[in-house]
Amino acid sequence: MINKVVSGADQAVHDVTNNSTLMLGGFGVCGIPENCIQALLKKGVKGLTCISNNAGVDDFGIGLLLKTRQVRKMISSYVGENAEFERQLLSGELEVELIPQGTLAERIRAGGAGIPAFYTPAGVGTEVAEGKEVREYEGKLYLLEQWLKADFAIVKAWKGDTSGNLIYRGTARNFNPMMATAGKITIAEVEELLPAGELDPNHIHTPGIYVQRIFQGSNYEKRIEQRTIIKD
Amino acid sequence: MINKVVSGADQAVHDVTNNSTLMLGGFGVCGIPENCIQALLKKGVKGLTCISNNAGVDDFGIGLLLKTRQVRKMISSYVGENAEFERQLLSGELEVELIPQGTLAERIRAGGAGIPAFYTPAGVGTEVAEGKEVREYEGKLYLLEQWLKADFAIVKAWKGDTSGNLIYRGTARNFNPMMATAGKITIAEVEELLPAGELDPNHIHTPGIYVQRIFQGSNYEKRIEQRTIIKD
Amino acid sequence: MLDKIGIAKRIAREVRDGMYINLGIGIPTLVANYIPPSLNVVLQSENGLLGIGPFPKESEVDSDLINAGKQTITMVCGSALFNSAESFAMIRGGHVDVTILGAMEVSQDGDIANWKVPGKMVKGMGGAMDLVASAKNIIVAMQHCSKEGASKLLKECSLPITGIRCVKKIVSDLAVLDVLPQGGFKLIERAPGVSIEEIKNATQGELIIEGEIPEMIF
Amino acid sequence: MLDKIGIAKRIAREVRDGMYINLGIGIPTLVANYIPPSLNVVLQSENGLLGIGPFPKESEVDSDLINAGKQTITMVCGSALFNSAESFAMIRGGHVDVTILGAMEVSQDGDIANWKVPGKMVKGMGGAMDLVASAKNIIVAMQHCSKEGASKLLKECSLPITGIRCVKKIVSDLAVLDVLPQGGFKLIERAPGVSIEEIKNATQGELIIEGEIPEMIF
Repeated sequence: MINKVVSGADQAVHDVTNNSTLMLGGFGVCGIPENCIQALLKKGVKGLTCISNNAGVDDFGIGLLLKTRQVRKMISSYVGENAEFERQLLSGELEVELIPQGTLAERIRAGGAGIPAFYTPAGVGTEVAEGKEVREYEGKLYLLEQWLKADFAIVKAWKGDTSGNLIYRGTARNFNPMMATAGKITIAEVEELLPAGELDPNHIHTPGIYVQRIFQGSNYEKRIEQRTIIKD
Repeated sequence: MINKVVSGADQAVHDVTNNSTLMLGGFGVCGIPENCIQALLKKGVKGLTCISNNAGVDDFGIGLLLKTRQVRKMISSYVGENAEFERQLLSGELEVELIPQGTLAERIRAGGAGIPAFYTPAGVGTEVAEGKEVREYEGKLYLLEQWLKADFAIVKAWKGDTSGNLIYRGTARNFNPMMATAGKITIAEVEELLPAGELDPNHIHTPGIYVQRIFQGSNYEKRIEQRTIIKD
Repeated sequence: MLDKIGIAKRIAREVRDGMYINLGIGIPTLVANYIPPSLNVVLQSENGLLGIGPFPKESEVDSDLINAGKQTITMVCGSALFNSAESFAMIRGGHVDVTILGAMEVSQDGDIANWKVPGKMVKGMGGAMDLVASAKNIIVAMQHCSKEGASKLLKECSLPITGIRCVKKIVSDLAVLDVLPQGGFKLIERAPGVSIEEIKNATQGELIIEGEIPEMIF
Repeated sequence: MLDKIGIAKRIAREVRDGMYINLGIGIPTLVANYIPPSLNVVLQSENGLLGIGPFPKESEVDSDLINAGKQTITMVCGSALFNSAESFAMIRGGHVDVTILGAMEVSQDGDIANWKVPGKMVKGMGGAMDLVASAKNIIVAMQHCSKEGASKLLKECSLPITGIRCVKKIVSDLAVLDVLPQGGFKLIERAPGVSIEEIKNATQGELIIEGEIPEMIF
């Protein structure tokens, strides 16, 4: 088997340059590549275009890269509660492209699957449809949407093996598997890195063919945005 | 949880009528719904359109339904070695539509995913492209292909639970998961049927939402087409 | 008049045995609390889960298990996890039976506006555009009028819309209304203590009243 | 002249460390036997497996584990299983580095014909059209001429084609040739004992010969 292991986050992102397009896995701050975000902060690359469903919070996740003004453009479905984000957006420092969540997920899948365009009903008749082709199938209208690809896809998994196979956990899976397919270089950070052969081939969510670099991350905070509980 | 369990194959296919369109999972005779094929034979419905990657062999799989002339049309990527099939095709009794395997898989996925059409490079410049729209993306040509759906999708899984969640095994997975999403009614036969909660939610290949009927099959032959071995 | 809980309770009556349901943020989330336990239904969370359970106990909190509102949750027995593309394939493919969500405005043709207010910070549509463009049955939970008393059930939406001709039913603080395929809000029930006159005055779009309109009984 | 095993051995030399490879039925399947064990490569089977191992022992035979030729196989350590849509997503998306397959004809522009002979029973294209339309690097294993002595390396294919402008390299019983982006078969190596003259006579399409053409050494 092909060995994809790198020493850590710094080595994994060593060739990310200014003005790169990155995909970053996660929904809210659930399932985000915490270690790689820290390494990008440290590296200080600027002018990034980040494709990510959300933009983190003020002091965690992609919010950290916003604070240091490393991000030029966000491509997201929902940019949530983030005061610094709002300030940069209103001042024109930050560009934002909003895409319906299902269209975003499917465009990323299409990027990885070699499908340049597909029809979807989401956004028909809304401002999302502006400038897009519309076509009717079986009496319903659909928009033509194109694939999304990135220079680097940075994903977070639960378990991984040395040949790059990945298994996610719970709803931390979210956008990670599609993004893993759509990067020219795909970097995976995992909570537990195992020798090839330790993961059941039948349970693998992301086959290793999509992953160029893998490492075991550390010090995961795994922050919770909305801690909703009932009494014990 | 919603209970999808039916008593067996006969009940599962009770409302399949003449001239229905069926999707049947499997690659060659690996991962085919053996019990439902037997029930369709017994039921004797005719004029079926079968969407299946292959057409079985003379005395097993879909080959059985061909022998009894229950199939009007096959939609497949490769129809293999089947003498009766060849006879019916040459005599004009059977209609065959051949589709590139990846396009077939993606058209079925699209049918389940509400995507009426997508672009794919497979078949550009060949007779498969006749009458289809061609468009260029990033310097490469692509064909527009449409979704495929069926009245009934009949799939075979390894393990399933009462709420219709499915796990496949090995390469018996193949077309089964996509087909499960693309039937108006999806019928799953499984080697082992378990109470809801017995399958790890993280390992499920087909979520129960796609499955309307499930039962534990019996007497699986699981025939091998090419028994290739090395010396012990 | 119905309060938020009243709206949630009334919507819960629309739920049928065997349904797969997507609940939006806000009042729709509350609906889950009022679905009779005798009904077997499955709640879908568009971030990748079928089978949302109650909020966790402190000891059960799992940062890898959240709903689309980013709240910590649990899973019920028989759940399934999947990625975001699969989740929206499920939604877009019409496998989710009913979507319940909030709205700022609904038009008499069933258009819905619920994602953007000009002049205010735009946070994004999230999954709402996919949901309203895809679901077979869309029920909206909303206030009939703005705080200033302006109707939100309109001839045409004034806000940027989320989807066209998609809303099937509205449960507001004043009434239950069906949005007819040919257009128009058909009054089905009055909220307790609300007169037909009040509903007429609060509805700018075409209101259709046929026969006796019963008052809801809880 | 090379026999089938010779062709397979020569193609195996094109394999580089770290490659993901799809092998077609026939001679391409044999290539796996001659890849040096020092190279880490992964074989993809389009019916849903990355990491094809050797054929099983009698005691290891598993009816749920076959390759695209429907032969029983084993899995190597670190394998992954997936469905057919995912498998072709992998192929179409350019993640498989090289595809090795057989051909009935190849044109000097890189068109390939390998699925249909008019007048004969048509069995279908299987995954061949997807593979040739998608792979970054396509190597063809074929006989240079038909049994009747007619060239199969042509100006234009005479049979119905499987894909256009896709073949990068040909290993035949007579020679190794690159198909140039601007068109033409560029002779790279001669099979043992085969003269340039023989290759010229066996090639109907444009043959490009520059400098000394070495004979293969095994």
